[in-house]
Formats: sequence, C-alpha cells, structure tokens
Amino acid sequence: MTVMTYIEAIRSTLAEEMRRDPAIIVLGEDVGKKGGVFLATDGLYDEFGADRVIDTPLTESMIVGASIGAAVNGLRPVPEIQFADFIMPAFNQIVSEAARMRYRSNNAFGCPMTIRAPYGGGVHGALYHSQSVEAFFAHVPGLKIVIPSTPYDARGLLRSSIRDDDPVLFFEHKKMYRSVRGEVPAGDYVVPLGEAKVVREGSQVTVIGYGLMVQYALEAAELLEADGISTEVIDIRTLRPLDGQTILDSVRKTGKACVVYEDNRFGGYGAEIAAIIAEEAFDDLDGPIMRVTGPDVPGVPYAHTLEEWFMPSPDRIAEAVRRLAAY
Amino acid sequence: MTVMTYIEAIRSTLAEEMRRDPAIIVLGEDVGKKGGVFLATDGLYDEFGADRVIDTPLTESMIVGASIGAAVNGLRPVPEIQFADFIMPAFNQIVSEAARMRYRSNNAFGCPMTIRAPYGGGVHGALYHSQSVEAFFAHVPGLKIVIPSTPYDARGLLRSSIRDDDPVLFFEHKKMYRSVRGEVPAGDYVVPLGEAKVVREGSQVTVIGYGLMVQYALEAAELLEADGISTEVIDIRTLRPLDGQTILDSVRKTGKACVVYEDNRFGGYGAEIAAIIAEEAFDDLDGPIMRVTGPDVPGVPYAHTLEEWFMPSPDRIAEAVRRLAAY
Amino acid sequence: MATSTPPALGADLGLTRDDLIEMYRLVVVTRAIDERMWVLNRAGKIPFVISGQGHEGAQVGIAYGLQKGLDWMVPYYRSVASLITFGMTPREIMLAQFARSVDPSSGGRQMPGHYGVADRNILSVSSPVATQILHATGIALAAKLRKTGQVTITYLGEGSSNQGDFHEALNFAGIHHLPVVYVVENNGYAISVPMNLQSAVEDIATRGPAYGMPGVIADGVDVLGCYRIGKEAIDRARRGEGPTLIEAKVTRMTGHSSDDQQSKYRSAEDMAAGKERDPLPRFRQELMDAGVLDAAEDGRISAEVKKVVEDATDWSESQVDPDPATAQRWVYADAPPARMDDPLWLGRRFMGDGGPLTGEGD
Amino acid sequence: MATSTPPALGADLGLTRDDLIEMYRLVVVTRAIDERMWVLNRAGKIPFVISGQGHEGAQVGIAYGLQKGLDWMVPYYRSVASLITFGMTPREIMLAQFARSVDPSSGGRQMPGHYGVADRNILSVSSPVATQILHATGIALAAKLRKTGQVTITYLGEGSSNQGDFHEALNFAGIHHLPVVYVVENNGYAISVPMNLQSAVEDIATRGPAYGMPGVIADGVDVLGCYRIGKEAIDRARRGEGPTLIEAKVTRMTGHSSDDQQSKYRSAEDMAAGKERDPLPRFRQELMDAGVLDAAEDGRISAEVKKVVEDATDWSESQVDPDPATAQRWVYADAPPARMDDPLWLGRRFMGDGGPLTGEGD
Ligand SMILES: Cc1ncc(C[n+]2csc(CCOP(=O)(O)OP(=O)(O)O)c2C)c(N)n1
Ligand SMILES: Cc1ncc(C[n+]2csc(CCOP(=O)(O)OP(=O)(O)O)c2C)c(N)n1
Ligand SMILES: [Mg+2]
Ligand SMILES: [Mg+2]
Repeated sequence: MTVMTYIEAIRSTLAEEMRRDPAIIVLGEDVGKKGGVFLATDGLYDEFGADRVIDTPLTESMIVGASIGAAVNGLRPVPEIQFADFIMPAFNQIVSEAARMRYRSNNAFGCPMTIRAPYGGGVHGALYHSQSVEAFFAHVPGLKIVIPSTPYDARGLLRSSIRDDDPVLFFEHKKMYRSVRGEVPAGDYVVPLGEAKVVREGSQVTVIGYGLMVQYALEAAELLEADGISTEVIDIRTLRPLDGQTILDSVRKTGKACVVYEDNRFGGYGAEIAAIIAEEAFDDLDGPIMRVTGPDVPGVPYAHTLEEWFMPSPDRIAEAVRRLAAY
Repeated sequence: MTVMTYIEAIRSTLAEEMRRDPAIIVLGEDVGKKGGVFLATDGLYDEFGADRVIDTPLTESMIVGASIGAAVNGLRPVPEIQFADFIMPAFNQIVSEAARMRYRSNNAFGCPMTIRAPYGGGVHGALYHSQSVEAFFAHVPGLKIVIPSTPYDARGLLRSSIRDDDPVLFFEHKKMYRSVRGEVPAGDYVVPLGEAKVVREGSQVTVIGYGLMVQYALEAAELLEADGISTEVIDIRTLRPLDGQTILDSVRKTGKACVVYEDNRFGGYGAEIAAIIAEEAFDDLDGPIMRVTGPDVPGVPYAHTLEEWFMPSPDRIAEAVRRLAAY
Repeated sequence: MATSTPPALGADLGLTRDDLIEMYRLVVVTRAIDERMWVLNRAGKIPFVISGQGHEGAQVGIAYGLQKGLDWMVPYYRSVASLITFGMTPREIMLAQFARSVDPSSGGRQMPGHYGVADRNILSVSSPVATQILHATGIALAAKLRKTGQVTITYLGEGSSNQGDFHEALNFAGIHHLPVVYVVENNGYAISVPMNLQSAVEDIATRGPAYGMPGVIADGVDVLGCYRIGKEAIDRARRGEGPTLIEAKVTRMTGHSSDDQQSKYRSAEDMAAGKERDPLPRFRQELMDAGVLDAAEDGRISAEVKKVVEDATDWSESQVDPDPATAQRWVYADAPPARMDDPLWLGRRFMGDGGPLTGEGD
Repeated sequence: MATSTPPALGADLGLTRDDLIEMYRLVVVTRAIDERMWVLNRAGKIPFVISGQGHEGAQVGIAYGLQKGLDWMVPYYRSVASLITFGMTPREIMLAQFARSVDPSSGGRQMPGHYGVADRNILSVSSPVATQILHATGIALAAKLRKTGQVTITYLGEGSSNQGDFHEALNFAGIHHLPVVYVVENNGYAISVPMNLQSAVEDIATRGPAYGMPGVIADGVDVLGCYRIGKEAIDRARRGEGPTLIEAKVTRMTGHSSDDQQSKYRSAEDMAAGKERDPLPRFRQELMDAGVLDAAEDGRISAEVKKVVEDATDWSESQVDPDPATAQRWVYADAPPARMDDPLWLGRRFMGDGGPLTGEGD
C-alpha cells in the first residue's frame, strides 16, 4: 500500500497504461513539456516523446474529433480538455459523433477513447473555471461518465475507462487534486465501470453523490453521527451506466434519500436519481427525496463571498439530512 | 377567429413582429429566398429584404455568436437553426455566452434573441433529423426554453419570446408543423413565458408533457375516458422558467403523476419534473411517479420498423396511466 | 476513327485503356443508380434521395488513385461515385436506400446517404456537416504514428467548408504534415445559399496556403484532370509531404435532395448552365474522340450497368426490414447491462413486455 | 539634442506632440498597473494575475485611432492597454483585480481579466477563447444594418485564432464587408505551446486573403507603426470597405499567468530574446531621439503614473466585497420569478432561510 494524492493517482495510472499499451496516446493543450496546467500529465512527454504526448493547438473540437479518427484507426487516445468548462466547443464531436459512432454504424465502428477533464468549483476559478458539466453528457446514450472521489477509485476507474471500447468522459474534481490523499494497493487492479459503492453504512438516511460531494457527504455523516443520526453514503462513481440497484437497495433499507450535487439544481444529474427512486422505490419511501445542490445561477462567481454562497458544504448536507431524519 | 396550422402560426407571427419592430432580423441557413427548409420563413425575404432576412453560411456557431453581438448593439435577432440536431456546433455560444452575458456582466449587457429550431421524431428523419435537445438547454440558468403545442400558443409564446430581454430557445415539433391546426384569435395577444396550462381537467392521474407529447397525452386521455379513467393533462409550454405551482397543484389533487417526453429517458427533462414532485408533493402522492419516454439509444433510427419502436405513442401513455390509476 | 497514333489518352498519367473504360463505367453506373433512386422515390418506395448527379466525374477521377484495402475514405452524403470507385457495391448502396437490415452502412438505422463499410476502410458518416474532416485528420494521425502507409481522403461541400471544424482540421494536418487529402466539391450552392453568401472568397482552394498546404482547383467536368490532381495529392501524402486541399468545381444537376425545389431560388439560365457542365457526356465524347470507346462498347457498358442496377434494386428491396428487437443493440460494445439506461430494465413496463408496476420491494 | 527640424515625429500620421506623449503615457501607466498586480499577487492580496507586459505598444498604437463614445471594443484578457486607451480607468481595472462590488466589469463575479464597461461600448468578455470574435462580428453587422457609423475592434491571441469561431467570423465579415478590425496579438505561445505546434503557418496574417480581407503584420515594438496599421484598418472599416486582419507580433514578457512557470518550457535565451522586444524602452528612446520627450518630462509622467496606480490600488482595495444577497440577481432581466429555478423558491430550505420541510399541502 502506498499513499498518494488524487492527481498523483491519475498521473501514475496514465504512465502505467501508456507503458502497457503502445496504442495509447495523450493529447491536449499544454499536456507536453508543461505537463498540463495541473501537472496531471507531468513526465509523460519525457518518457513517451512527442509522438505519444501531443501538445495540440487550442482547438477542442479538433482534439476530440481527431481522437475519434485516431481511435477508428487503431489508437486509443486519451485527450485532455484543459478545464471541463472548455469542453463546449467539442460538444458536437462528443455528442453527435463519438457517442453515436457505434450505434449508427450498427457496430461496424467503435470509438475507444477517454476524455479527461478537471471540473468543479471552490477553487476561486469563477464562472468559467468551476463548472460541473456532467449532466449534459450523462444524458447521452453511447457515452460513459466516470467521476472518482478517491485515489483508489481514480486508479481503478481510469484503467477501466482507458481499456473500455467506448468513449468515456472522465471528470476529475480539481479541488481534490492535491487535497485528497488515500491508500492505493500495488498491482493492476481495476474498478469496473457501472458499479456504485456504499462508502459508509447507515440506517436512517441515504445520501447519494459523486466527486467532491462524496467527501462532503462523509464529513456531514460524521457531524450527523454526533447528533445520533445514522447516514448511509453512496458514491455513484459511474454516472452512466448508473448502478441503480445499489441506490434502490439502500433507499429501500433507509426509506429516505438525499441527492447531492454541486452543479446547478434544475435539470442537474441528481434529478435523474430522484426520478428513478420516485419511480422504482416509491413504496419504501418514508419522506420526500431531497436535493442539496448548487443554486440556479450561471456559474460559480469569483469573489470569495459569492463563491462560498454557491458551494454546497458538509453543513448544508448535514442540515438536509437532519430534517429528513426528523421527518 | 381563424384556423391555421402550427407552422402558419409561426410564419405569420414572425412577419407581424418584424412589421412591428424594425430591430428584428431573421438569420439562418436557407431562411431567405427558399423561405426555410420547412417554409417557416416563407415570404419574409420578399417583404423585408436581404438586410433583415439573412441567408447565412452553413455555420451555426456564427449564427448564434453574431446574433449575440447584434443583440448587444441594438438588434433583436431571431436566428433559425435548420434542425435542432444541428444546434450542437453552437452549444458553446449558447451555453457559455448567450446564457451568461447578463449574469457575468452584472446586468451591464443583455442578449435579447430568440433561437428557433424544429425538433422531434416520427418524421422519418433518423438519428440526426429527429432529436429532442431541450434537456441540454433547460438545465442552463440564463436561458429560457419554450415549446408550444398548439397554433394559439405558438403565436402567443413566440411574441413573448421575441419581446423578452433574454435569450430564448423556441423549439417547434416538426411533426406538428402541418398536422396540427387550431383556432387563433385576431389581435396582438401574448402567452406569458413561465406559465403552464391545464389543457384537460381530470381527477385520477396527472399527465405532464410538452410539444407533440401533449397532443398524444390528450389522445391518450380520450382512450382512458372510454375506460372510465379521468386524466388531467398539463402542457408545460415553458420548460424554463418552469411553472412548478401548476404541476404541484394538480398532483396534490390527483395524487398520481406521469411525465411524458420523447427524448431519451435517462437524464431527460422530465426527470426534473419527477424530482420536483418527489421533493415538494411527497405527502400527497398515492403512487410512483411514472415516466413514458423514448428509449436510451442514441437517436431515432430510420427504418420505419425501428422508428415506431422508438416513439412514445398515445397507446403507451394510456397503458401507463391505466396502471397508475389501478395502483 | 482515329487512325494515326498520337500518344494514347491517359498514357502520361499512367492510365491504361482498361483504366479509362473502368473510370467511364464507374461514372455511368453511379449515374444510373442515382437516376434509379429518383424513380424509386417518385414511386413512393424510398422516402428520401440525395443525389450526386454532376459530381461523378470529379469523384471518380480523384478517388481512382487510391489504394483499396489500404487507404481510408471518409465520405459525405453525395459520395456515391467515390464510394463505388473505392469498392462499395451497387447492392450496398441500394440497401441504404431501402434501409434493410443487412445494409452494411447502418443496418437501416441511418438515412440514405450516410454510408460506411468497415471492411473497406470507409468510415461511417453522420449528418452534421464537416465533422468528418476531423475524423479523417485523426485517421491520418494514427496512420502516421503507426507508420501504416495509409492515405486518408475526405470530402465535403463548399458550404460545409465554412464550418469551424474545417479550419481546425486543416490547421492540425498542416502542422503535422499528415497524409490526408481534403476534397471540397464546390457545386455553388449550400441547399439554396449561393456561393457569394456562403464564402468571402470565390475559390475555397485559396484557403490551402492559410494552412501551409497547396490549394488546387480541379475542373469537375475533366475526369482525367481530376485524376491527375487527385493522384498527385495522394502520392504527396504517401511520400510524407503532407496534406493537400483540392477544390473540385462541380455542378449540382438536381435539387439539394428530394425535399428541395431548386427552381424557387435558381434561375432557369443558372440551372441550364449547370446542366452544361455534366461530366458524363463530356467524358464519353473524350473517350470516343480518343478512340478508347466506341458506340458498341458504350452500348455493352450501358446494358451491363442496367443489369447491375436492376439486380441491386431488386435484391435490396427483397431484403427484410430491421427487427425492432435489435433496435437497442450496439449503444455500447458490451451487452446492455441490466441497469438504468437499458430501456428493458427501467422502462420495461412501457416498452411492451408488461412487467410488474413496482419493484421487487413490494 | 535634435537641433535641426526634420518633419516632426508622427506628423505624417496626423499625430501631434500631445498625441505622442499621451500614447507614451498610456504605455507607461499600463505597465505600472501590470507590475502592481504582480506585487499584490505576491503579497497574497489578489489570487490571480494575467499580464500584458510586452503587448502594450501594439495595443496602444492600434487602439489610438478609435473613436471613443462611438466605436466598440471587444477585448480579451490581455487587453488592459487597449482598454485604458479606449477609456477604461485604472481604478476600474484595479476593481476587477480585487473583485469588489462596484467593479463595472462584473461586480466581482468574474476573474480578473474579464473586462467590460457598458457605457463605453466595451463588451463583457468570457473565458472560452475566440467566442468574442463572433460577438464583434455581430456588433459590426448591427452597426452596418443600423447605419451607426461604428467600427468594432476585437482582439485575441494567436493560439486562439486556430479556433473554429475565428474562421466562421472572418468568413462572415468578409462576405458582408462588415466594419470590423480583427487583431491577433501573436506572442508566440499559447500558454506553453509554441507557434510551430499551434499553427501550420508562421504568420496568422496569411489567413486574411482566405477571407477576402487584407492580412497585415504590425511590429509590436513599433508603436507608431502599429498606429498607422490600426488607423488604416479603422478608416477602411469606417469607409465601408470591409474588415482587416492585423497580426501584431508581440512578446510575452511574463508567464502566461500567475499560475504559470514559463522556464519549464522556454529556454533562457528565448525568454531573453523576448525581453529585448519590450516596446516600452524602445518607444521612450524613439520619443527622446525625436525630441518629443526629455528626462524631466519622463520623470513627471512617471511620478504622475505612480500616483494614479497608488490611487487605483488603494481606492479599489477599500471598496466592499459583493454581498452574497445579490448573488442570484441578473440571471434574467426580469426579477427572479417565484418559480422552480429560483434557488430561494425550490431550494429555500437548504439555502439558509430554514423554510418548512414540506410544501403547503401538508
Ligand atoms: C451542422 C449542419 N448544419 C446544417 C445541416 C443541414 N444541411 C445539410 S446539407 C446542407 C448544405 C450543404 O451544402 P454544401 O456543403 O455546399 O454541400 P452540397 O449539399 O452542396 O453538396 C445543409 C445546410 C447539416 N447537415 N449540418
Ligand atoms: C476554449 C478554451 N480552451 C482553453 C482555454 C484555456 N486557455 C486560456 S488562455 C490559453 C492560451 C491562449 O493562447 P493565445 O491565444 O496565444 O493567447 P495568449 O495567452 O498567448 O495571449 C488557454 C489554452 C480557454 N480559455 N478557452
Ligand atoms: Mg454545395
Ligand atoms: Mg499567444
């Protein structure tokens, strides 16, 4: 067992996968000599050279579109989008092309690639360096969406993503890069896509989240334990395909569900989880399905006073669970 | 009272608004001499000339991006995206720019424009001429999303949209263009944005939809009446800002809700409606919140056998309501 | 008729008489398939046609220099002549029109015009224009990195070349000297929008130098001229000298598609001038003048083509429609998981199998 | 020192001595503000700096020919010198650094570098690069249709000019001969990516002709040369003759931003060569050589600028932070409706006001 940071988990896994499979290339803005603006690809250029670690022009549609072509012709690209906020110029290539290549060709062509992008707020990045964009993509059949919340999962899920034969969007919460550390075993383990995980067992309320919000939910659960409230916490890990069974099993046990996401509330990813619970576990529900989310303004504002106002926090999660428990 | 088709309602309202306000311009691919591929802008070029009815290059990002600039400098653009499927290249301009201009500038700049686009399946248009794209945009604070289901509402809502000071996405179901007719009064009435409508009163189950699905829900309600089931049907009309009150009032009355949308189920717009009901009206619910939707495949396939498989129908809605009523 | 012996037509291009006849046959068969589509459309048998009439000369000429079984083609919706030149069969083209289950392009999932055949390195095409230009660029990147020796050719209309993806693709290919050939088929219209409202320059080829690559104009009625320009670009790419932008000046002899009425926005003279630039009679005359083709051989070709088109039509029409039970396959490579985004799982009760209303919990 | 009287510097450009001094002052004050930002950053007072050092000469020169109060400016994040030339004040620039509530650019909502002032026709800027090029094009379209006589100028980096939006914008402006000037400030790097990996051509100006417009290279150390090129483009636009693409060759004297360590990817020689192309000492020397400026006047300017920067810093720092109670305003022009997407409505119970857990219905 080694202890490493979240970003080191990603960096080391990229290096190991590139050693394992010569078809893997990394491409994106500043991923080469600079090693990425967060240093997630640091060292790869030195080890694998300019052919396999490609500093691209500042053109996201090209980064994804050329990756699609490269994937079709035998490579396994791992493009980086510098910030999830800047994935929008590539929206057409991801949603209209990568996601649909297999279905539209009746399985004649596939598109194995893993698009990595740092996302999330709380880092003083303002409207355009703080976004959560998972809801846009989790809605799209043909894509797989992964958001790890620990170094262990980051390694296991990144391996599974890169080895998957379909396009995966792999979002990394940038606030966790250096603030979250954790144990990782040696060896080539994988965490399969499509499996959620109960990260804390409890009996009264189920809290469901992903990414940084799992960390916050666990902090909230500690606060709640002091109040005598027993909270179960589920880390979704793969947003698509979703492991609904693990969620339903838990909610059938606790009878109460609180969905947490950092993105804008209205139409956010967690709405689907609430809808599934309301459809499939209605008889077991003992209270309304709550959501703790970011507010419905267009992005996290910059000034620290405003940024604090935006972000969901352990306290706000705990407050919601308290009310739900008392319901 | 005159009777007109859905598309004639749109065409005539565009012409009337352009007569009323010289700041309005229409721009897009083939909107000029050809009058649009569906003829929604037919006659405008002849009446208003090439300055106000602009045949653009085949570049959606430009169509929206230039409209943003034109709106900032005193015009009121009404860009057309030829098919909603082809709005993706403009995603960045809509989501990162138009939606955020006012918020990010603290109200120094606004962006009044109405992006029109035909959407929807059942017209033999296959994967790329059948899409429902509302979920992507309804999630975005700063945008308003409108989908009328009758000629009356098309006129009243298009007027409100064009006169609104913020960016509106106005989606028109292309299957309704010529198949739906209805009465429209003379005069300059508006239907305000943000108001849903109970289009059929009933007591046992509330069906909530928009666009073509409202027509299907009404057909289903007729079938159900024959079975002795009383169905209330709500037409959302404005997807953002949503009139939640009308939905909650109805569900509190009937105790049962079925949400209908044509888009892929997972993470579709209706998930938010289900989530809101599950959060706000839990105590009044007498059954699970159902959804009747398109399946989770990447688009409506072309062959008629496959297209039929995809599309929600009055029968499928009726079947869902029957089960819910019996619950 | 020609009794003296000047250098044989095509000899300077390395083309044999068989090559010339084959190129001619490719133009003829494509035109015949296209005309059949319109007949089928008017007969109500296929709901949608998008036509390449007027583009065939440029397409056959430019694609004839490719290496089948090695190179890649990334087509667009008017590419039927390119595709047939590169090895797609008339039956395969017709299957797409009828959207039958054995259609190799999409199993009937896509509209006609969205071709693709994996075993012949023809990439599946979508509707949003110009996206494929980036895919071709990525295929060429992989070819370069993997040292496969493959050349990739891709096609789009002049209207589509104004899309951002075109700019980003050519720039990247220019930077890395990728083995790719970009062909803009300029027919003067993007549906109804004429060239002067589509583009700030008359010749799209002007844009080549903006990406550090040659921009070459090919005259679409001159099949052998197109071959020469195509072959040069393909060879240049294969030698590792980088990409080329070819603009083929062609004519759109029909409406944009079966949904379009071009008389609404084109003058009669303009349409007549377009018809004048039909590559088929010109090529036939060129071959006859050079003594490569005579009326008898032309008749044999016509008869053969007629049979091919009959066969392709009848055979395709007789194939079965796709089975709705297969409609949910191939969203992913792995079998649909018994999970939420599988319609049979979550939506089972409304997808027709009448499962229970509530979950196992009750 | 110059005792004979050759034609006065700038006379051929229509610039008076006062103009020259003012242009110099603009360069000096922008540099001083920029340097102050770095001091404040190191002192932990502002978390992020994005710097225009090395770009000021081109910016002042090109923008000096605009008509304040009429024309439009659509800037990018390094545009401080352009903005000050066009009428933004040092206080307004500093307010953005401190993200104070009275910041006219965004009320503290955006990161520093995202300027905009409505009453001076300076459009609010976002982070995704090159989007603003289309906004400028649309502003120019409105100016043309409304016959306002306005010229629009917009700016971006050479890296950003590879984005699709650039292509689509210049093409549209070229088609309609819009009154707009596109300025690419080429500092050789997009963060760490050097020119040869960003662009297939060395000079972005090469791309002008691809859009039917002149592409002109301006040397960013030659302030008056930049003025000449800028003025010509502005005048041309105003005369209705259409757009111009200007490429200003500049140098980035700092890291990309305060988050960047440029020594990781740039050699010491390369960075030293960049510093050599600092426009400030060159312009000072040029003015001194021409007898426009002497040491005493330079000293007076420095002293004045020092005061301006002090004032801007102290005053801005003393302003209040934005009030979180305002954070939900201006999502829309109308007051937030009491509806679902108003966080106070649906989310009220978790937004801090402790409302009831269930709705009115129970
Ligand atoms: C992104 C996108 N926008 C709009 C369309 C609709 N559309 C299909 S073909 C076409 C015109 C294409 O013109 P051009 O590129 O010149 O090719 P041509 O059809 O003339 O061969 C348009 C507007 C589309 N398919 N994709
Ligand atoms: C669409 C998008 N992708 C990535 C970024 C991140 N980013 C900010 S500035 C920059 C480099 C810009 O380089 P250039 O255009 O040359 O301007 P310079 O900073 O050199 O002035 C990058 C990659 C962004 N802001 N927007
Ligand atoms: Mg064309
Ligand atoms: Mg630069």
